[in-house]
Order: sequence, then structure tokens, then C-alpha cells
Amino acid sequence: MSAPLLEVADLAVTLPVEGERRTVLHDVSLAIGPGEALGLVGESGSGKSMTARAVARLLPGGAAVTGSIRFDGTDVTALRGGELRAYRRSVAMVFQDPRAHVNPVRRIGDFLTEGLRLRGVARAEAARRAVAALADVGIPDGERRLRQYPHELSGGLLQRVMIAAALLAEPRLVLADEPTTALDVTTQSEVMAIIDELRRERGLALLFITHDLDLAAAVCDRIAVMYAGAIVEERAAAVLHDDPLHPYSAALAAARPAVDRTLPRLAAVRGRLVSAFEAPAGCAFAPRCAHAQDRCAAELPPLRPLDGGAVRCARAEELRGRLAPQEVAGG
Amino acid sequence: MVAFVLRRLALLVVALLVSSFVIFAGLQLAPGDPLAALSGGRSLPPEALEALRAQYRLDDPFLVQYGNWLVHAVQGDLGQSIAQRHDVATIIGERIGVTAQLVALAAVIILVAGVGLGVLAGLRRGPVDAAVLVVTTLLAAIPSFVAAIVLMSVFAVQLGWFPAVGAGDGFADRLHHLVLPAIALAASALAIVARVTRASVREELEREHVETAVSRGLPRRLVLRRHVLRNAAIPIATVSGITILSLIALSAVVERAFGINGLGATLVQAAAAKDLALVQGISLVLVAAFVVGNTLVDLVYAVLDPRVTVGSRAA
Amino acid sequence: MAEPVLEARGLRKVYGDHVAVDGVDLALAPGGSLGIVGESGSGKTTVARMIVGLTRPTAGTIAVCGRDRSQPARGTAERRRRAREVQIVFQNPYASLDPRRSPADALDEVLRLHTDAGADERRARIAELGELVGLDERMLRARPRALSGGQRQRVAIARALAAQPRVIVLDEAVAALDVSIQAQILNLLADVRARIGVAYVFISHDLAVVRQIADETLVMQRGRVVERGPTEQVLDDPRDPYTRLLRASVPGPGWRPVRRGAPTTGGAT
Amino acid sequence: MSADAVVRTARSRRARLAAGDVVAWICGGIIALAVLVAILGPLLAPHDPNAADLNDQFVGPVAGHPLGFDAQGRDLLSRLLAGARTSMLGPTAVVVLAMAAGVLAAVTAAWRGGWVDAALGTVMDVLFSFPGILLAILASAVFGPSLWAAVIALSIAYTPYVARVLRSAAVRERAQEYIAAAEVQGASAVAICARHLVPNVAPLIVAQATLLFGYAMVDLAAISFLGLGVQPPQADWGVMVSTGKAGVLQGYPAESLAAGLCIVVVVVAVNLLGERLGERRR
Repeated sequence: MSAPLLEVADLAVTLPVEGERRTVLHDVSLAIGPGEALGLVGESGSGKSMTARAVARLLPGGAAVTGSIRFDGTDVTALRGGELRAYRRSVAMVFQDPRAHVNPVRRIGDFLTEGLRLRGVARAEAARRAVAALADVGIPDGERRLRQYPHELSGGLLQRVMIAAALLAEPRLVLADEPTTALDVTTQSEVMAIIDELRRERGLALLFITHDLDLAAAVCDRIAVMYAGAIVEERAAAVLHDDPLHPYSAALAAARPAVDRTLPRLAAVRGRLVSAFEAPAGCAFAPRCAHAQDRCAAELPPLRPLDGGAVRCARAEELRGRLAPQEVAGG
Repeated sequence: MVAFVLRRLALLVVALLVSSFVIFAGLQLAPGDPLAALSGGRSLPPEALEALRAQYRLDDPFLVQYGNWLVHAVQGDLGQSIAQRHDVATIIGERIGVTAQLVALAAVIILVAGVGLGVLAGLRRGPVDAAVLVVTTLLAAIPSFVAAIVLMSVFAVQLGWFPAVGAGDGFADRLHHLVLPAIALAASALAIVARVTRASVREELEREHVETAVSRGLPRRLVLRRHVLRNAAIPIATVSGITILSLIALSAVVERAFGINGLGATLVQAAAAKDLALVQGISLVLVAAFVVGNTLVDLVYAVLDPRVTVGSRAA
Repeated sequence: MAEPVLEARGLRKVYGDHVAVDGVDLALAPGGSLGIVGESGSGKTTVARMIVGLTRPTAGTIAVCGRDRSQPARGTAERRRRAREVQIVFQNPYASLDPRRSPADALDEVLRLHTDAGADERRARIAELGELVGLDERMLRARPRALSGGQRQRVAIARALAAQPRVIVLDEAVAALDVSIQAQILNLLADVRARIGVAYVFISHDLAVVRQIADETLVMQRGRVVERGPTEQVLDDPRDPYTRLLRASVPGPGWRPVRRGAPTTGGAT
Repeated sequence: MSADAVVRTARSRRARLAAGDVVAWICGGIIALAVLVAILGPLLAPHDPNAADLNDQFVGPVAGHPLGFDAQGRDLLSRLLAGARTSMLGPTAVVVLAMAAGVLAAVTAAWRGGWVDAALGTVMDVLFSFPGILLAILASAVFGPSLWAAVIALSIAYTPYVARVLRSAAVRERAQEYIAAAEVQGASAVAICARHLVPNVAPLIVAQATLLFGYAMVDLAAISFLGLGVQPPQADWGVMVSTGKAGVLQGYPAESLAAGLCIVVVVVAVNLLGERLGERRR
């Protein structure tokens, strides 16, 4: 891989909650090359959204960050003022809930052209580009849309507007935080296709955050799986589903019902989800893991390279090849 | 939008009709002989009583009386004040100016100081915010008449910077006379507006769409102006409007405290003297001003918030 | 099919000039499981609310155990009898429990409403219900805010079961849960049905989840049923173009998103 | 918890930790003291609050009379203590009446929705056109000046404010799925409102009642100040601010200021407490 565009190393974040500091991210390292798409997959509390926020410098006040985030070689955590704003313009964010993330009292046109106007683009030219961007995301009647308010658009359309706005900034990296979770499944398919197509066309790097392993696999080159504030596995998207290295990735794939075949029973994972701050010592997944041994609870292994990917499991080598989905069924 | 305006105007007419009816009925149904009430409890010669009976058509059915009264009221004839021996409309005409000026001056104070302090406190955490919070907490609890006494005691009696009583003549003198009363009238309302403004600004600052604006690398002043303050303006305008409207009635208290011969003070005198025609007339004018003002606030709200098409503002 | 436990004919619901549900027929065998699939605006939730009596149909009939329930209940006894026929589990585990009451309180309230059982008997029954859905004594005594989403959904299921209904309507009951927890609840629902023979109406937007739990499936689009049949047949061999589109939109191994050109969604919400 | 929720919690916790609950306890103490004085007032008064001696007119603090005398030579402290009764009782009555009517209207509107909601809303909108003070002045014109006429008038005028705020809270609560679940369980509307809906908006009801008390206290005192509420010579804080006005102009503001201060202190305490109670809900 060429020099990564985004490189996150040993990132840890704590937030003040009820007078104490809570760990939300405990050890996150990842890299995205120019034009590459990385899926960040996990369940609630895994820290996937917090990772995106840390990268976008959108953590709430009071957050304490250690480790490094480098974008194109610059240290993102140290940026201030104008430099920070310039960085934010080269990293575009697409949020989960477009309804909340677009100012309800300003027109779609204002939303789309605001950034362009700031860069000195003339009003008419900005409007022309906005209409073109809307056409790119599959909204044909752009002139009319520019005059509308957000509440006049459906959720699916508004998310396309959000994507158009992100692309208008001509970013090098797009952070998409569950961009289709609030949408219907048919709309999701379209919106994902749009993101995928435009990203490839323009050679943009993508950090795609989702809870859906299959969805991530469809549009990403590589996938990182998170659990309790740490990355537990990173693998090429094509092989992760069928040949997982970490028991949690395997369990996540197996717990999902299939649409194309009837399973006698789902391979549910026992126990409940834990967030980073309540994670036990040692491997956070150990209490729920079918393959856990005493040593798993004793020490958290580092993320180490294996089979072209990386994994954080003490027994990864012995379990290799034994975690494929059908093996877990019946657990 | 047009439908909203029409609906709101219809509601205005209904509110005016119902409130005028309540004012009329309430006073007409007052315990005791309406003649005694109309005469303010004075003993009048029989021919005067007869004239009153004829003037108010006391023998007509109640609704007919109300209809007559309303028709006359719309034409500007609000009857005669027995205690003041004058036409009610004339008395109102003479006194309404100073009250309007007083409320307007207080409104300016509220909009400048209240909204200003609120925005300042909303945007700056730390000592500025804490100071505004403490000051407004105190101010909000000071009744207008207490504020009036304190201001009068300090700035009129002790320091002698302002006159203690009266309304003055001519622009400069009138302004000089009305400064203390307007401050007394505005004090607690200003605090309420400041606190709502502060809370609204804070709330908008934490909105997701503001996060979007920040994430796009917009300069802070633009984020504040276009996204935070623009959106916070909606609740701020509504609350400021309602608060200023509440001063219309409260002006009675301040006028009494400063011996200003305005509409409110006259209303209080009339009520104490049971001068019912005058009470009805002034109440009608004040309620009408309040109701029309409320409609204006709703319309401003609709202009500021494109989401409004039907219904009224959120509570 | 045996005499259906739940049967609806010609269900229709109109809000102003918007037809939310338009001529829906359905039947559910005792102990059966019927899936209703659709996207937002399909009318599936309105159907659920009409079945349990939260929304009154504009036209059509609903009968449970042969008794009509299309009109509002008259009197306390009738209302409670209907409650013992059909219960519901909602989507949002954070809104479906009174934040001020523990699960045990919530279950006790239902038991008081529907049985003459004394305090001891009720306590035993609560423990039994807890055991059925996998809640221990500590969780039963906790405030809802101390419970996770999955645990709250177990409480909601226990509350629905407490009145011993013949039918439970599950309205997107696992949609808000994480995958690993969703699997637990789906397995639990299968176990409960096997153990006590209650019938399900399972409302969902998620075809894979419906496949896991429903014997028969209706596909709804804009208030109408566009396809119906045994779940495997509907999903493996969809006939209606809309069902095909839905089926093709579900991500799975080897799936690619497709762009269909101009948006089909309307301009307004 | 979603990332957004985590962020929001982190923010709001930070805001709340800025001030401890010490303030709430102090406010509670002040209110308790005021209530105690209202109940025991005349018993605590060292002198007869109505005993006038013109020789003592405007005399400042002396032994046995820590606050001095008013324009008629009556003991100021005794009058303040005696005045607490009407000053506290009036607002309490307004709060009870307005809250009862407001809660009933809000819950009924939220539960029934549709035309009931619309009709109640219209009634409230019309009531809303009468500012409290104006209604109280009208009431005094009809029934003659008295505390009780003012109390009734203010209760009516406040009801729409209470109803508006509580209605939107009740509508939100009504839409919660646990309420629908109770309906499906076959519980009656009254039972659901009493057992689930009202208890869950109770914190807001309490917060509203507290804030309302402050407004009522100020407005009732204003009406007494205008001479249309409590009638002199009975001691009342509002009346005392008014009767002390003559002294203010002559440079003896003690009576007005002392009575005004009593009002301000109680209202500040009540408002702060109400705010705390309102915040705790979120």
C-alpha cells in the first residue's frame, strides 16, 4: 500500500460522564489509503461512531484524546483555527440522521452552496454546481429542490442532499456514519450504490461506519470489526465473512438471520453487549465467547498481523479455519 | 402560509368577540342593581337615573344590550364615565399615549438588554455566563412595583437624577420622566427574556445541524450567525413578544407607583370607584391590544420558521 | 387451515384523504406465525394497531377466536376479555416500559387486571414469566433504566404473555436491537411459541428476520397486500415486482447495491 | 446508547455539575421558613402589628423594635411577620386552583385528542387573551376589592399557561408505547392516566407549580399594591410596599423596602427551586 491518507494509531478517548472519566475508545489503529474504502463494523457502544468523530475533530468538549491521527502526514489532533477548518473541508462527513443534521430553517440551496460561496465561488456558479451535484446523486429537478426546505423532502432524498453537499466540498476522505440506517431497505440500496459509484469515480477514500457486516462487505475494500472500544479484527472485505479470524466477527456474521435460506436456529451470542468503559480486564469479548479460556480473561492481546489481516485474539492461530459461519451454528 | 394567516386572523376576530362579551357580561352581571353600578354608587336624581336606563336600554334583553354596546364600541362610542363626567372614548384618547410610550420604551429596553445579555451568556461559558445568570435570577424575582420603589428611592429621592412622579410634557421631558418607570416595568421581563435567549442559544449550539456546519469547516462567526442565532431567533422572538405584551396590563402597576396618568392607572381608579363604563372601555382597549399583539407574534413566528404551515406556536 | 384464531377482512383505514390501509385480508392459525413485511408508509403498523384495538378501522372486520373486535369495546369486562385475546410488543425498548416501574411491578399490574390471584400466587407467576423470557430476580426488581435494550424487550414480551393471550402482535419488536441481541430475542420468540403455542403476527421491514420467524408472509406496499404465501416461497420465488425489488435490496454475502435511476420516492415526506 | 446520545449526556452532565444542589437546599430552607412564619406569624410577632403610635412615626431601629416603625408608628417586624400569612396563602390558593384546572385540561386534551383537544385549546386561547392583572382588576370592579376575588381571577388567568405546557408534555407521554401497552392490557383511561401518565409528568407539574407560585406571589402583591387586593390596615407585604410609598418620597424607604425584600427573597428561592426541579426531569 502507498502512504496512507489517514492513519490512526493507538487512539484512546475518554469523556467526562457523571463526574468520572469514561473510556469510549481504548485502542484503535487503522489506516486508509487514497481512494480506499474501509468499513468500520460494530454494535452499539463499540466506539465506531466515536472513532469517526475523533477523526473529524467533533468530539464533545472535555474529551481527552491520546494516540495519533494523521491525515496526509499532518497531525490532526494538533490543528487549530484556520488549519483545522481547512482540514475539515478536505474530510466530508455524512451523518446517520439527515433530518437533524441539516438546518431546518434554511433552504436546500443555502445548505449546498454555503461552503462554495465561502471559497469565493460566485452565486450563480455555486447554484449551477449544486444542481449538477444533485443530478449526480440522482435528483433530477435540482433547480426546484434548491428552493425547498428540508421538511419538504423525504429522508431518502435528504440523505442524497447530504451526500451531494459532502461531494461539493471536493474532499479527499468521506466519513459516512451509518448513512442508510434510518432509510428503507430499497432506498438504502440506492443510496449505497450512489456513494459507491461516486467514490470510485472520484477516487475518494471512504470510512464507512455500519452495524451491517454484509453492507460493509458490499462497498468496502477492507473491514475493521470493533468491540468495546477496540478493533478486534481487520481483514479484506472479500474474506472476512467466510473466513473470520476473531470469534466475535464470526459470531456477528452467524447471529444475523439469512434471507436466502431458513436456519433451524440462530447462533445467538450469550450475554449482553458491553461498552468500552465497562469492559472487563483482558479480552472484552471473553465472557461471551464460546472459545474463551482462562488466559483470555487475564490479558488483552494486541492487534497483530495474521493471514494478510490483523486480529486481537490470543487463540487466533489455533482457531484459524474453525470459525466459519456454519461451524458456529447451534451454539 | 396564506391559509395560516387567514386562520390566525379568524382566531383574532373570535378572541376579540369572546373577550368583549366576557368584559361586557362580567360587569353587567355584577351583583347589585346595574343602575347603582352605573352610577358608581352615588345617589342621582330620578331624571338622571331615567336617562341612564334609557341610554343603556336596561329593559332590553341581555344579548341585545351586548349587541348595542358592541356596535357603539366599534363606532368609538364607549359611553359616559359617571365618576369623571366625561366621554369614555375621550378619556381613553387622552391617556393612551403615555401608556403606549411607556410600554414601547420598556420594550426597547427588553429587546436590547434582555436579548443582548442572553446571547452573550449563551455564547460565553464561564464568568460572563455565571454573572448574567445571577443577575437575571435576582431581577426576575423583583416585582415591578418593588423595582419602582427602589428606583424612585435611589435615583429620584436620594440622587435626584430623575423626577419621582408624573409624566412630563414634550419629548425630552417625557423621556426623562419615563426612564425610571420603563426600567421598573422592564426589569423582571428583561430577565425572563435574557434567560430564554440564553437557553435557546445553548440549545441551538448543541444541535446536530450546527455540528454539520462545524464539520464543513465554516468559520465560527458564520456558524453562529447563520445557524445558531438564526434558529434561536424563533423562540427568542416568540418569548420576547409575549413578554412585552404582558407589560400592557402590568403598566397599571408602574403608572400607579410613579403617579403617571395613563390608561392603566385610570383603569385602577375606575375599578376602585366602580365606574363600570370606564372599566369596560379601558379593558376592551387593553385586551384588544393584547390579542392583536399576540396575533402579530404568531405571524412573526410563521415568517421566521418555514416549517409552520398550520397550527400555532409550540408552547 | 384450522379455524383461524385471528381473521381480518377488508381492513381499511383512511386519515383525511390519505388511505393508509386499503382492503387487507389476513388469517392466522392457532399457534401460527404470520409475517407482515413492508417499508415505511406501507401501512403495516396501522394494521398492527387495528388488530390490537389502538386504531379503529374505517371499514372491515377483525375477529379473534370468532369474536368481532372492529368496534371499540363496551365496558370493562369486554375490554379485559379482548386484552386476554391479543397482546402487543412494540419496537422501542426504551419507550415501551413505564420508567417509574420495575418489570415485576409492570407484570403485577397485568396480573391484577386479569386474574383473581393473591399476592403469593402473583409473585410465583411473575417469577415463572421471568424464567420463561430469561429475566432473573434482580432484573425483575430493577428500574427500566438499569436494563439493556434486549432485557427491556424481554420484559415487554413477558408483559404481553402475562395475560395469556392467544395472539401476540410483534410490531418491529427486534428492529431496535443489535444483531447479537436480536438473535437472542428471535430464538426466545421461537422457544416461547413452541412451549406455549401462542400465535404471532410479526410486523417487520426486515425480510431475513421475517424468514426466521414467520410461517406465512404478507408483503404490503402503500396500504395494499401485493403478495402472500408461505414465507419461503415468497422470499425464494417472489412473483410481485415490488417483492422482487425488496428481496434484491437486502444485503448478503456477494450482494451489490444497485442504482435504479431517478428516485421513486415522492418529493414530500 | 448511540454516539449522539453519549455526546449529549456528556454535555448536559457538564452543564449540571457547574452548581451543586446546595442552592436547592438553601431555597428549600427559605421556603420552609416562610411557610412556618405564614402559619405562626401573629404568634411570632413581638408586638401588635396594628398598634399605631404616631410618636414613633418613621423611627428607626431601637431596642425591642429591630426594624423600627412605619408611617403610623406600627412595629415593622411585627407587620412583616403578620403579613406573611396573606402573602403566602394567596399564591398557594392560586397554585392549587390553577394547577388542578390546568392538569385536568391538559390530561383530558392529551388523552382524548381530536375535537376535545381542539375545543379545550380554543377555550385556553380565549382565556389567554386576559392578562392576569387585568382580570384581577376587572374582578375587583365586579366583586369589590378583596384577596379572594384576585385569587380567583389569577387562577383563571394562569390556567391556560399551565395547560399549554403540561398538554405538550402529556401528549408526548401519551404517545409513549408503554401507555399504548397499558391500553392493550385493558386498563381504563382513568387508571392509565392516574397510574402512568400523571406520575410520569409529575416532575414537570411540580416544577410548574413552583414557578407559578412565584408569579402568583408577585401578581397578588401587585394587586394589593394597587389597593384592589388585601385591604389595609391588614398587614400584607404588597400592601406594605404601597403604604410605605409615602415614606419613600420623604426619604424613609424602610417599610417598602423591607416588605419588597421579603417578596423578592421568597420568589428567588421558589424560582431557583422550580428550575432545579425542572432540570432534574431531563
